[in-house]
Amino acid sequence: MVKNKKLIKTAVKKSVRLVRTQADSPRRATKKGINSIPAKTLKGLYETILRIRRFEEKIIEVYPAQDMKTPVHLCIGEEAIAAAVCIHLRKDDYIFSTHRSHGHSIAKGSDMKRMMAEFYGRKTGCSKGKGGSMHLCDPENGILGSTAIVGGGIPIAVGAGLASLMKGTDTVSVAFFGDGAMDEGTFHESMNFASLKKLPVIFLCENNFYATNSPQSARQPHDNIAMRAAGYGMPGVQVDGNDVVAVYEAAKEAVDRARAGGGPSLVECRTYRWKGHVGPDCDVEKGCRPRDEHEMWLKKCPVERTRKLLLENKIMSEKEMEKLLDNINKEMDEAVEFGRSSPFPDASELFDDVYYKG
Amino acid sequence: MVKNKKLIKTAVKKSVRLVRTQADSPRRATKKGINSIPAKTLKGLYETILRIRRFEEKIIEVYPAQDMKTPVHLCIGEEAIAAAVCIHLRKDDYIFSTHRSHGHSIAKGSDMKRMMAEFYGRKTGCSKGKGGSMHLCDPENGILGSTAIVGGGIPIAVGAGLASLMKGTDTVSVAFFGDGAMDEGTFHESMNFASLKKLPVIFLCENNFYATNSPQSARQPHDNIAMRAAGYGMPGVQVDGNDVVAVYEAAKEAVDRARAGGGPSLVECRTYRWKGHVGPDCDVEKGCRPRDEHEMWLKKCPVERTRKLLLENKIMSEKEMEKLLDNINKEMDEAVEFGRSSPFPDASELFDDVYYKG
Amino acid sequence: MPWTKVYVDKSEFEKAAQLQKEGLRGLTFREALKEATAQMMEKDDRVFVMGEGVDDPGGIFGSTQGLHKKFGKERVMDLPIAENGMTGVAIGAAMAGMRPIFVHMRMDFLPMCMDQIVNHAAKWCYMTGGRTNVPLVIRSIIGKGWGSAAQHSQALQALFMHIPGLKVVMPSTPYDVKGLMVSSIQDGNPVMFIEHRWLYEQIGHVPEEIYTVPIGKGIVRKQGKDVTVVAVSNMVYEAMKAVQPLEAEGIDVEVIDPRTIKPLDEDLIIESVKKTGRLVIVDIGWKTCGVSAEIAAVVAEKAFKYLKAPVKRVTLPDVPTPNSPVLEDAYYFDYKRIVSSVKEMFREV
Amino acid sequence: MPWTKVYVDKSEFEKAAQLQKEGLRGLTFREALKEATAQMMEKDDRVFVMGEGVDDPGGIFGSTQGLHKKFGKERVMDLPIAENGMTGVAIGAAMAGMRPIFVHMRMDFLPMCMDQIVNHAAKWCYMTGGRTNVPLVIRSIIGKGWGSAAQHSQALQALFMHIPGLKVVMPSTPYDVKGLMVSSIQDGNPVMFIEHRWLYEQIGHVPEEIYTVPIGKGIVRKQGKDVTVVAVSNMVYEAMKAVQPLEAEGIDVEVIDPRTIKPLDEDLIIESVKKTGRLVIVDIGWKTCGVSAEIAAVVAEKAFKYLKAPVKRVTLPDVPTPNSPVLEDAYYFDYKRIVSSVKEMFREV
Ligand SMILES: Cc1ncc(C[n+]2csc(CCOP(=O)(O)OP(=O)(O)O)c2C)c(N)n1
Ligand SMILES: Cc1ncc(C[n+]2csc(CCOP(=O)(O)OP(=O)(O)O)c2C)c(N)n1
Ligand SMILES: [Mg+2]
Ligand SMILES: [Mg+2]
Repeated sequence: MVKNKKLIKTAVKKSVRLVRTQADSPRRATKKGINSIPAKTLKGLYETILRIRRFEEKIIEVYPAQDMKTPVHLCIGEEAIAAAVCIHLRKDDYIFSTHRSHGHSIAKGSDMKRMMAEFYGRKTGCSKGKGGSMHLCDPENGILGSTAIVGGGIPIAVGAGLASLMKGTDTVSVAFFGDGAMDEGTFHESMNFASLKKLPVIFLCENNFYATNSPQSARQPHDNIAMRAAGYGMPGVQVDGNDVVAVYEAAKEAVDRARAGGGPSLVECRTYRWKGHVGPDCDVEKGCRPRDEHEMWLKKCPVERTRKLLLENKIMSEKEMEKLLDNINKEMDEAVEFGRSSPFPDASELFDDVYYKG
Repeated sequence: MVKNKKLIKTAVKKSVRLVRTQADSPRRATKKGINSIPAKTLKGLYETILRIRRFEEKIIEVYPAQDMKTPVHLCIGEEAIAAAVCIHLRKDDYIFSTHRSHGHSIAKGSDMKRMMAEFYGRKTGCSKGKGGSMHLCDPENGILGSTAIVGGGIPIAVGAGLASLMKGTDTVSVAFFGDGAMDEGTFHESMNFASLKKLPVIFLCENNFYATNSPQSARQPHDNIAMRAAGYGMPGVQVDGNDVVAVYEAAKEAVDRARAGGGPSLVECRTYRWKGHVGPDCDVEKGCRPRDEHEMWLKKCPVERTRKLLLENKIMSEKEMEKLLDNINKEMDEAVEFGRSSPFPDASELFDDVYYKG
Repeated sequence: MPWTKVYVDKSEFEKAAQLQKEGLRGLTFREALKEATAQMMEKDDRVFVMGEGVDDPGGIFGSTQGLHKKFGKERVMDLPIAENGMTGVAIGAAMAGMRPIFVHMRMDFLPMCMDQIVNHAAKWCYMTGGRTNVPLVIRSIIGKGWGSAAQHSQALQALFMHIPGLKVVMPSTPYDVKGLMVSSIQDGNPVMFIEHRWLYEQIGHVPEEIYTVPIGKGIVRKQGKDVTVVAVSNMVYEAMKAVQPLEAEGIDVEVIDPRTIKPLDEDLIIESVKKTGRLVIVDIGWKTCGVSAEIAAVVAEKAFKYLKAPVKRVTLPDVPTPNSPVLEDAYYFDYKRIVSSVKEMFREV
Repeated sequence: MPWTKVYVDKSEFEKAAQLQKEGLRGLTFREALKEATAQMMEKDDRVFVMGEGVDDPGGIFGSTQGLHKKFGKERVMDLPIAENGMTGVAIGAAMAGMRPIFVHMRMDFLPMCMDQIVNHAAKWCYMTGGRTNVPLVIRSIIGKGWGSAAQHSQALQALFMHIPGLKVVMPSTPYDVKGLMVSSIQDGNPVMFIEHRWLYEQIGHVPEEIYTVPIGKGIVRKQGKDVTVVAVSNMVYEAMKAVQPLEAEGIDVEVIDPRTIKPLDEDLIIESVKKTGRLVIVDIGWKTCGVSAEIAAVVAEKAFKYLKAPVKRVTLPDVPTPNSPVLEDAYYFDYKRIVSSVKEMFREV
């Protein structure tokens, strides 16, 4: 009945094969990877990962007091990505994040005091208490803001990339987004435009296989996000997002390429969210996700993996690590203290900042 | 500096190569194509192509009288596609079209009298004079309406495909759209969803290389639309849209697959618009497009090519063709006459049909 | 009549339980909504639910909870996060014979699909001269509080009220939410079905059988002779709470719940203003070009000569939603604002 | 003063030419718009134009014609047809230091990018506590006639007027379109810049140098004492045409052109109504929840006691735009409807 069945079949098979291959073997760190990264950098990576973890855990600790009145989207389990991407960025490079932005902000160097103050709705917050946890900003640090509309930040990141090009600077722009955001048309429009104009943009997809509680399989015909890049004539790469060296390498390539004028890339980092979509609880109990899947990922803990890596390679000692943890814990206490003790905005400030006054 | 440069380079090259290959050789008709199509079908194809051509030429003829007060988007030069796609469709199959929908409607079997009446804003028009040239409909014939919002009709076509599946019928749904519509996020969202649910949908892109006067190169990083399919895990095929047999074959595959439950396909038909984006004039004079490009395409006239094909293969004689033309010309006169002489709606009808009254 | 009754608080809730013994059936807003959906799905094969997370254990704040177990995931369909495309899909399915109910957890996501709602769903029947129609219900939920901030708290009903071809309903009671959902599914036109999250726990009398509440008909929640208070959605409850404090001041309030804001039951409002000569409009959205503007304008046009005092609008200020609890307190309002606004009105004259 | 002058028709045009001899400079609306754009691009590197077809030989009905030859295609940038994404790009570029002007040939395409406009551009400054801002001008053109029908004729200004954080300007004269474009580019906030296609040929005095017209300030186009007619965009011309016929009936009209509808110059309107006691609002959009509703509501709230008669709204009916010329005639209106509405108002009292 169908004449060119063969041709089509090949086409189908090809695309399916492409999916399988890439999906089954996300790129891991190269053998020489760890050796080619300076010890100081590796230490820095571990420090950031740990800082993010402890920040999120601190929120879990204080949240029950019910005085942090903002929805929190924790990134525990995904910390390696933010750390390994942002380490390649300069202060004047841009990142744009989502509802799940704590890790990115910390990795980019935001002041955790002002972040916590924001969560507590204080005047000293990074967004003066107006934005809350989903709208962090730190303009001096390349964070012009975050948006909680899924897919909404991707084109904005592309716009910042366009500005770099037009201004003749060599800053790059990173769009962090989830697998859910790839469902949105803005992903397509952004990829197309960035590729067309060869913009210095990194499309950094944190594929944690869920959008809220919708598994990727309920939203996409296959789970390979990196392969979407080819259609846009853009390089795409898939890495194990819990492997800090793998992410470091992939991000370095993408950032270097963008900075050198080589255009955008799509980097898919496969990872997993440990906690519920929003709030400090784990939602496995509610039947949102299979328990064994969750447990499997707990074993891939990016903190533990990085720790082991550094110990094995003698980059850091147990003792140094303990000291680091102590310091970080102190930072957290200070941040919460700062947030909790800062003044609230005055009610009259409600009307400020609707318009920029120049 | 960049460690895995090789890997990335290969990725880039690969995708670029893919583009080149496919772009340079859009699929043409298979050798045996013409022989495997019944003579009656071939005649039908020619008849439809000619009818569309004459319909559009009739508009050019009558438009200067300024009593056809609706913007017209002519499809001269692109007629083979509508004919060769719709010939595979049943009355209860759906098509969804765009601002450039005359050809699709005719090929699906719409009454040209009611179309012309619509253009003349008459009560007897297919949309009772309310829609005009951009909003043709013929519900009994599977045309539930057309939209002039670029990319707007694609998801609607997918929705009709979903309805087929839910109702358990084997009707298919064709989304006609241009290369411009592929810029829109709705394309991405529609492709993703149709592939996810394996819907009986044919994504039929008429790539005429322009959106209004924007060349594809100002909007997309490469000109290969078919290759976008792979990212969605969907078969994609690119054909010479002015080769009626090639389109016939590709469309047959896609329609058969969809009807048999094999899911959606993307079919890119490469073609060219002879006239201006809107209105009866040719806009080459205005500097909108290179003259030699235009002339090159005039030589690929689908009417002429089909005519030659049929003559060479002795499917139709010159004489039969002349007679056919006469008949068609008569149809056109009748259609215009019907449109021009039909009554206008009453002014009070302005307020009808805002809501469906059941 | 029990179905016009608004139960404002806990104690009323208990009274309702009492009523149950008297043969009335107490159901929450959430349960009534789910019941309407389930019953219509049972009755009519064409009805199905689509939306991000409709089959989630949480089930859209409980309003679709478990429906996928009963009807299968094909008829209670989780979706990609692609609001515009999926609205197009819903429109296409609707025109091709289905009756989709598209659910959005937050109204803030509707700007994503404005094009399909405004340019397609709303106009399709007209553009085809009435030869096709789009029987589509789009549910969306308005949130509030806990630092949800600017992108997760919006009440955008006015945007849809402006568009010809749409119907917009904002039920406030369990009885109405069921009846209006049934009407919306049966209507044959695109209906924006807007629910405030804070209504979900409200309880009221809800008959078990399928029944309808007419789209386009408002209702007098409490009769009064001194001032007409038109309140939408959850503001109906705040208006009811304002009744007694105002009575204590000697002001007899008439409370009107339009239930549908497009088409708006203008006659009901005008008749009331003819009687009271005073109008206060309470909306949960922004002021400028909002629902309250339209109602004020209608009265300024059609009942001007009965007005004894300036019209008053009690709405959110024209400001994006802030995060800080202090600013939220300044942003949102409750019955006290209604009380003070009404009192002010009487002082002024 | 020449820059407040509205030239209604051909003969006025000729008078304008005369004025030119007197040292005034006659320019069309289209030319003034293009001049403002070009001058700002020359002055400020950060300014650039983006939009589908901005480098087309037609140049957006002439308003960007040839600019790409002068400034290059990088600064007069053709775009993919991807309104939402490209608005996001514009927002990102704006925040990162550029000053984009995004042009849409038809306002009907804006629902495509509602999300980026409403959820992002409008709120970003607020969400970041004023630490960032979005200096973005979004131009869009309202069409009309020749069977453009439901998806190619819309005047959606009310949708944007409803949203806090946006500014919305609707210039009517060549002088204003230049001055307001300069102000919009310099404003630092997202400005919806809305032009009616039928204004493009209007001529008026336009100084050569860069100047500003303040956003948020309306203007009295003609003073009068009997009735205030507030008219927006091209309706200003229709209102001016209504002046004489009404004068012949002994009615002295005051014509107000708000120029900006958000922020709205409420004071100007209220002051006028205090004087005239009567208000007619003329808008080119739909009635329900439209610009006219807001203006009516403001007056019903703040100038009630000065009103001698019901407010009147002269707008499009709440119907999608039809194709047929007969239906278009019934749909659209001109100065005659203004005349009859005003006369009716005086008859009624
Ligand atoms: C446009 C839009 N639709 C829906 C939502 C509701 N929502 C918030 S987060 C989320 C899931 C996002 O998933 P993903 O992008 O994978 O990010 P993750 O939460 O997994 O990090 C959804 C659906 C939203 N915020 N915006
Ligand atoms: C959302 C939207 N944006 C812009 C337009 C204006 N417009 C009308 S047709 C067109 C070009 C469409 O190009 P394509 O899809 O390739 O179809 P073609 O006209 O070439 O057949 C544009 C930009 C529109 N109608 N809708
Ligand atoms: Mg995810
Ligand atoms: Mg095209």
